[in-house]
Amino acid sequence: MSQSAEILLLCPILVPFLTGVLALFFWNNRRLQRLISVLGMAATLAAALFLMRTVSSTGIQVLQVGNWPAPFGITIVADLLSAVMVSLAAMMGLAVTVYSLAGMDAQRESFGYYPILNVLVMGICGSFLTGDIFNLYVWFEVMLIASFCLIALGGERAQLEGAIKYITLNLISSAIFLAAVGILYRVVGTLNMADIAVRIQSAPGGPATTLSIMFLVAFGIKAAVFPMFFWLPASYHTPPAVVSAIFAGLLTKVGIYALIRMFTLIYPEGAVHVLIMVIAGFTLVCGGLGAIVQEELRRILSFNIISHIGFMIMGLGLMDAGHAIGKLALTGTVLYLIHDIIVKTNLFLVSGVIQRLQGSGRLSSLGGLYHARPLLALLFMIPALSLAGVPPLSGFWPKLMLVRAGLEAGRYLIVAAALVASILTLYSVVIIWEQVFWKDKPESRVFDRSPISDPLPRSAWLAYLLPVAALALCTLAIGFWVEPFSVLSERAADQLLDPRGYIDAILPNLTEPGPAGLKGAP
Amino acid sequence: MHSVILYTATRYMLPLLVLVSFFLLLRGHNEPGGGFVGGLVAATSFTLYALAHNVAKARRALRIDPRTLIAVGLATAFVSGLPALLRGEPFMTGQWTAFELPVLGKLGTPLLFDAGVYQLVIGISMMIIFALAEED
Amino acid sequence: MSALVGMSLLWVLGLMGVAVVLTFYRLRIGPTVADRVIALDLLSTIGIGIIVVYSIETDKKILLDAAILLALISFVATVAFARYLEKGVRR
Amino acid sequence: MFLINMLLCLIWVALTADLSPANLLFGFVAGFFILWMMRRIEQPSRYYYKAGHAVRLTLIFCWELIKANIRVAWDVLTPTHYMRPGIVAIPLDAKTDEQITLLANMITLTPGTLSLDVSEDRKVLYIHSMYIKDVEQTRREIKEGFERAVIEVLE
Amino acid sequence: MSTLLAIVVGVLYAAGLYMMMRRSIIKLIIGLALLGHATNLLIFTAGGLSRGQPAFVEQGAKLVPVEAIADPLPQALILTAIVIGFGVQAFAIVLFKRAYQTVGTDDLNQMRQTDRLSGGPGA
Amino acid sequence: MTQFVSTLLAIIGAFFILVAGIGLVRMPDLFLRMSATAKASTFGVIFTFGAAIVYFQDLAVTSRCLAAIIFLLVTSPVAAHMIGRAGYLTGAKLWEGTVTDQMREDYGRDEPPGQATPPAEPEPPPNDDSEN
Amino acid sequence: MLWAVLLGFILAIAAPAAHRVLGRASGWVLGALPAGLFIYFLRELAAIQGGGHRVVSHGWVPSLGVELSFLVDGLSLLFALMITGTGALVVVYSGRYLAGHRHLGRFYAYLLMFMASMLGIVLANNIISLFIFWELTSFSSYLLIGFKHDEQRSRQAARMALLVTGLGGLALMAGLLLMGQVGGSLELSELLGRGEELRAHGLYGAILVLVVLGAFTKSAQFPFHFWLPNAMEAPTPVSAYLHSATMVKAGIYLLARLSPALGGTQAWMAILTATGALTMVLGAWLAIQQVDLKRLLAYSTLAVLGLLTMLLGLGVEAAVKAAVLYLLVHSLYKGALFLISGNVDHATGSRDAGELRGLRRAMPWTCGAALLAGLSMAGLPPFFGFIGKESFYAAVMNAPAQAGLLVVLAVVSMTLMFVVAGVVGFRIFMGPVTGGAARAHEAPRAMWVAPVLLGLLGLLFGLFPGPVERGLLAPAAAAVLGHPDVPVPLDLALFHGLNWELALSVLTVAAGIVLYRSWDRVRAAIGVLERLHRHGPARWYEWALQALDKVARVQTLLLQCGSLPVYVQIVLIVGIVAIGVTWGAPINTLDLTGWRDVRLYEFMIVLVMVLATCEIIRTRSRLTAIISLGVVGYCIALIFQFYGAPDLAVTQFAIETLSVVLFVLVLYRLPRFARLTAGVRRGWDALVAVSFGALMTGLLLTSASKESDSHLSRYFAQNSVAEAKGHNIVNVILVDFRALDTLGEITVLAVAAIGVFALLKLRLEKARRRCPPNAADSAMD
Ligand code: NA
Ligand code: NA
Repeated sequence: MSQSAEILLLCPILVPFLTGVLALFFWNNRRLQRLISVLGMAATLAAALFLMRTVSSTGIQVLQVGNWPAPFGITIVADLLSAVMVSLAAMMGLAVTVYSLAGMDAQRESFGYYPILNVLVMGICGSFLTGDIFNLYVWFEVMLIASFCLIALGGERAQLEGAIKYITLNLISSAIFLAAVGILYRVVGTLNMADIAVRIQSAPGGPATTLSIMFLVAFGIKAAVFPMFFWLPASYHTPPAVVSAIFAGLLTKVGIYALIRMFTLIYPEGAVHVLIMVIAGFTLVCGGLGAIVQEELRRILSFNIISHIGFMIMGLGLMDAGHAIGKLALTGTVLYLIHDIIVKTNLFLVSGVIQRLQGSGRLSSLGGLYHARPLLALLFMIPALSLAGVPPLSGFWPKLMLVRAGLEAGRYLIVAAALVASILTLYSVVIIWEQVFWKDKPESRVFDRSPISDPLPRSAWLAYLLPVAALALCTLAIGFWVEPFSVLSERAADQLLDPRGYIDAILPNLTEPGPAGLKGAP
Repeated sequence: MHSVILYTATRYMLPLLVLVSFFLLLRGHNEPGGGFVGGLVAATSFTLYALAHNVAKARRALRIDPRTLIAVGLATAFVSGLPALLRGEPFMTGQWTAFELPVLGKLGTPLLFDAGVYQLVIGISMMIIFALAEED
Repeated sequence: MSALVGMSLLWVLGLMGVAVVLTFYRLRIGPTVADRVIALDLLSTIGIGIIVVYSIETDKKILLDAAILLALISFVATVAFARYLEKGVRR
Repeated sequence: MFLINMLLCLIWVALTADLSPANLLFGFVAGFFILWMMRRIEQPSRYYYKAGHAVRLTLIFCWELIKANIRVAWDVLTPTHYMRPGIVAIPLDAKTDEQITLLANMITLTPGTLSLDVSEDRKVLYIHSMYIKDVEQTRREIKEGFERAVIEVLE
Repeated sequence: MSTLLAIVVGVLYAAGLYMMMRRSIIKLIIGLALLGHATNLLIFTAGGLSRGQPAFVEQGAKLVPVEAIADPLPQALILTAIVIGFGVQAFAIVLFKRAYQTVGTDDLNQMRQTDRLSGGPGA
Repeated sequence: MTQFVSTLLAIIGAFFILVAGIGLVRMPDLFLRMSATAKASTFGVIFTFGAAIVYFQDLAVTSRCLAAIIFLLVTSPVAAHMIGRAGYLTGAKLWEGTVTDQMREDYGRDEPPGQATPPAEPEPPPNDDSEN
Repeated sequence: MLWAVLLGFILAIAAPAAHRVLGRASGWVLGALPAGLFIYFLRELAAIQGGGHRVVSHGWVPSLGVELSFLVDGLSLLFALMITGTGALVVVYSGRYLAGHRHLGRFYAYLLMFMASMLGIVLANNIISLFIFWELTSFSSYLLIGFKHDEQRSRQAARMALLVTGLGGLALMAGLLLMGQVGGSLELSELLGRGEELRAHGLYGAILVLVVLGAFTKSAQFPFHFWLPNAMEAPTPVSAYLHSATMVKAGIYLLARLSPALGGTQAWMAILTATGALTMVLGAWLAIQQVDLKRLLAYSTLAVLGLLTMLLGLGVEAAVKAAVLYLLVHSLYKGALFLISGNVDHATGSRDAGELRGLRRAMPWTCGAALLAGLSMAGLPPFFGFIGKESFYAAVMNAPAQAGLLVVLAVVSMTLMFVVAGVVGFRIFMGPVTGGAARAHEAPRAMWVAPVLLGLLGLLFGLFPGPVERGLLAPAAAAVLGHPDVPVPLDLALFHGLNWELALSVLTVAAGIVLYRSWDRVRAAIGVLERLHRHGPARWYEWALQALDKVARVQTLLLQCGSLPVYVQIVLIVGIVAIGVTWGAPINTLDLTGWRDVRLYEFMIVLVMVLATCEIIRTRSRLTAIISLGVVGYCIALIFQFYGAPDLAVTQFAIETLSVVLFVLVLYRLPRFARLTAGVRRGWDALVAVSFGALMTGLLLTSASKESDSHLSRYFAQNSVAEAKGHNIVNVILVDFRALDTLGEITVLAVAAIGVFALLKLRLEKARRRCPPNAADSAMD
């Protein structure tokens, strides 16, 4: 593999890192920090897209960091799923950074917002790219600590209350994950995920199964599935909207990514998939029900995040229903990931604009934006309808695949749950639409602060709308021009369903499982 | 409350502890120690100094702003991975000098990496502890 | 190393272990925080001793370093506690 | 300044257990670097190295240490307490911080006695002693034993 | 010893989690610390115990037989975990302190503002 | 031979450490506990370091052990002083057999030594612990 | 064909801009597109004269088998013509009706989008495409119903329509997918030929129910009919177009289209006929209760939708013919009548049929149109409605089952419809001028052209049914009957001789006249039904929503209760149950041999560690807890030291010390321990915690029995010095073998420190905080 490809593999991790460090150097120069961050994110995105192209054209890319051969050093590896996820992460990073130019207050900016944001993206990209399970833990922690900081940055009461719950539950998840890694090492004697996949076959039953459950619980908490999602609705609406936006788009997705990786590569079969399916069903319905009783913009969206996680892991749960169905389901999951990351981020960004315009996120005190801001209304409606799966927007296609896979697999209950969740999402979106856009703005009560009267400066409006519009365009593009995305997802699903390719790319010397192929030397 | 005894003892312990921390850093590749422990010992010594005297004096003793130390540490660790790229090897492949130094043995990029860790650990510990101690 | 020496060192370690338990007893009963802090201080001192004897017992001199390090830093915790206690009084 | 530097250099060499010239040089550079780092804290006071006094002090100290340890051990291990503890204020002749600190530490290190505090004006040292026959005698023992030796060494 | 340590790990987990289920914020912090200890010890125990055989190559030697040393990899993992845990815990401690100061109580059950449901979706 | 010397030193060290442990439990007040024990333990540890010096007979070990000993000799009395003072200030009770307390008037403590009734701690500041 | 569908969407996007440019003429100009399409479809119709069908396919998402393929046959063209024809008229009409409205541009956009989607439904050959267009009609209908969005009633009606049709849509999606799965294709042209397989398959029942659910919600069949009258909140052109002529017929279209594939079974017949008949009678009955013109028309539309469903359910050739015929009949007269009601509303500001009289003078053109349409609706010769009614009676009399009952119901319904026709087409225009009629004036030309045209068509087709029958209806009926290439002659005529149908017609007219004359009294007399209906499905919908809200609220309060301890506990219980259930390790796999090598001092250390842990839990002093925590940490470090990990030990010592300092520094600010929970709760918590701990112990013991595989360590032991130049293997792993971990780790530390710094130093200015009492609000910058 060429060196440029190797460098490319590390870019999504190292470029944000370097950007963060540079921003740290220029702690007192906000302007420069902004510039560096925007440029850094753009570079990350470029590298990520380039990486995706490389993976798409020449197959799985592998890098042995430090030139130590595969099971011994740390492997950085990009298959299509990883490349897609990294590209999306970089894209959201760029969108959010541009949005931050207007949507982030000066005080937070001068207390390390940009360095931390960059580190967050670094951690997320690292999680997507690593081929080593302990390294995955490390990237999780990088991401987590950055998210802890971002969620608490500013130190307002709601932020702190939310952060406590967020941190505590995520730390429990980390502890379980770490413990599972420790025992896994004992059981299979390796940390490289491909190597684990090979070796765990000779250590079935007993601890191996239990470990799969521990991973399920640990990643489940991070992915915010039923009944372990409490941290998410408790905290996502508390930081500035732009922070919620990147959280909404990416954090739970890392958990889902880990679940996918774990249960396609290491545990491709077993009873766990049934459990995942049950969890998916409850997640779909509970999240949806939660969404319709909230009355604050971002809280509604938070519950929708949970609900839609159900869709993604539903595909994972359907994986064991035969190859064709499994492929359709996983394709749906991958496409749903693509769609969901873009749409969720965008919705939170829009909610930030709304909040900025009207000074509140409560439905009861919002209104009239259909008249006042038709463009904003359109930019909300596109991701919102996509969220609800209205065809032919981006949310429809993966849902179609998943429902079809569920029907073909004969798992009608999960299909029912998915459909119920869809209608609940639609309901919640309709509520937002009616309250925020259609309804007239209620007379502000005497004791209410009046909405911010200062009109947005043009540059700020641009910084707000540019990323929002760009993401909305992506949604439309995926919706109307779904074929390339569908094919991409399908190829990713193919790679997931046949882990041999992944394993062979990482452990080329491994002719048969066992100690024979372990005599590697640098 | 001030204590002459602590104050005086600390004045003499600080250089010694920093020296030890240095020592731990440099020989960590061959014996127990390394950037983490070294950094932690140095951090402990400045913490002690802050407890015995006050944060302002400890800041002066450290000379470098913790935040800068963090940035430099991260940058050092990062830079240590780069030489490999020049030789067409993967990021972070260790590069070593041909000659050997006493104590250190061969010089190499992993040592540079560890030095970055060392600076960073001092930086973060002091950033946290100074900020906390200044709360009072 | 002769078996007798090895045996004796194990007994030495055992004695130190007993001292640890005794010290913990004081930590447990207090009565004041200062008592507990001395107990902690003593525990770390005994820890140093244990590490030294243990490194002799195993004939591994690199294990000694931990003892030296503990000697260097455990003091800081004690100072911190003392500062805390005094601060509480001054207010 | 140079002395401290040399001292640090020596400690370095001792720590690394390597007497080669290169290591000496490295130790010196390291020591210099550390001193440079510390430069701003305060000016080091002058050093007078009085070897004889120091040896004497060390001997006194060691003797006291052993003697007192055994005495305390006896008291600890036997069922009855022979103690007559109390807190005594000792007026100080020692002036510099170093003298006071060294004195206080030595008192503390000899079991049975414990330096509790130095008054704000640095004129009085409060010690806790386990065996007080007579307050004045306790004072005298300290002043004529440790304090004189300490002052002589660190003058 | 592994059996004993396994039990200790269990005790640490139980104690840490019990503390985390208290309503007091300090107990929560302490619980988190115990949880970290438990996990580290768990990895250590799981990694296999070998008494008095540190993972070093003798000076002058080129290599060491793997049977003669404790497994170094779990140690490296734990070291990483300890340090990460320290960073996270330091942040958590300060955050919880700020939360206590801002909210004015250390009772976690009184910190449910962000989960409160109020009113319905406007009809 | 050196092994036996070293073992002997270790035994002496362990003996003093044990004494310190027993003293900590047996001694009736904070200051006596400190006087009797913290130093005994330092003394004991110094012996064990001596044992190591004798056992390994290695320049590196010797120099490090000496450095540690010197360091202990500096830190342990300072630590004792800090805790002692803090203990006194937070109102640790003096044993009833205490003959004199010349710090009392200077530090404004009101109860005479050896009185059994006073509370274990002074009025705790709002953020202090309640002790059992 | 693709462009025929897509043009509508493109024009929809351009419509707001076009409206801005064109101003008042926009209606005429934009109406040209549907008109042009109408002509285009007429030409298509000519192409399939004498039978035949055509499939046009364009690739879209080949990987999913989704194509933009279109099926052109009699049925789809019948609908396409109705859609474009009425569409053109309605667009032109709207241009005047909403002239000056600030959002007229958007209105055009929605209307054109709807039209295009509707065309998509009726033309689609791919069932996924069909579904996509289906949903788009629901959505555009939502926007159109809620067009007057500042009124809450509009918003509610829009939401109701969307939720009901959305629910049906999802069912339809499942049904269509199942059908595709069973039939092995997503193309209608294929599926229609596989009716046998479909009907024989075990999933037929599910498919039928799901598809029918979709169709019924869209076509407002009982019990989903309630959204339609409420949808009358929409501007009148919308009601005319969507809610009478086209969208509500989408369900009918679907049933007609799928009847070759799914129809003909007992279940199909029972469900469709029963529901259709019920809807028909109910709609007609409720219609004459109304005084609001639009609601009157809406309920009568329900009746017709029921009628059509019933006919399709019967499935016999006569019924299909009647259905196809009545479809067209209804579109013509009902579209006209809606537009007329719009004119009246526009002119008088009122739609109260009970009050308005005598409009004929003020609004001659409208009145004329109303007479034409009303007569057709009343089923009087020589209007097209008469032929439709005759044909309907014929079909019902030939029903395969329950013919007698159906005839009675049909006559009753038709009689009631006669009354409606009388009220809307006659009553309000005749008699003395009353109420708002005094202010009335004739509507502008653009607004009376459409109804007049439609009314005239009704007359024209009545007089000369031949061309329309041969050209349009016969191919359509053929398509419904499953042989699109063989047209089915309908044999339409005004007079077939003296037969039962005629008799029933006479009966209908007679009864209708009687009823019409006593409309006011009848209304009062049968008010009981209206009152009963108030507790009907609309109320069920409300109940359902309320129940949903309640359930959602309860589950959210239960799960998202806000108490962190509860959250922790739930997560733990999940973990315990999940791990415990799958563990299933028999107790004898536990490796308990690890006792033997315990040394005394090790035991002491471990003992102290356990005791210190207990002390942490037991103590009520913060400092004691911190000290004990330090003890635990130091003891762990000692264990590391004993078992060959000096690096770990030193790090643990150093970190533990720093942590203690940290705790102590923070402690100033923290409160003392308080015991806040009751004893029972503590016991339960302890049980949970101990269970988890026991599981971890067990897991450790189970895995400890495994022989560990040390191939990684072997590699490290061999290469540490040789390749990585370091003797301390652990350190070499950290800075070389696994340096990337360490890079991540120091990043964690750096961020943690920055976070701590920011937490301690950053105090947001008070002035920038907004709405402090509210958590969510104060979170925004
Ligand atoms: Na964590
Ligand atoms: Na998320």
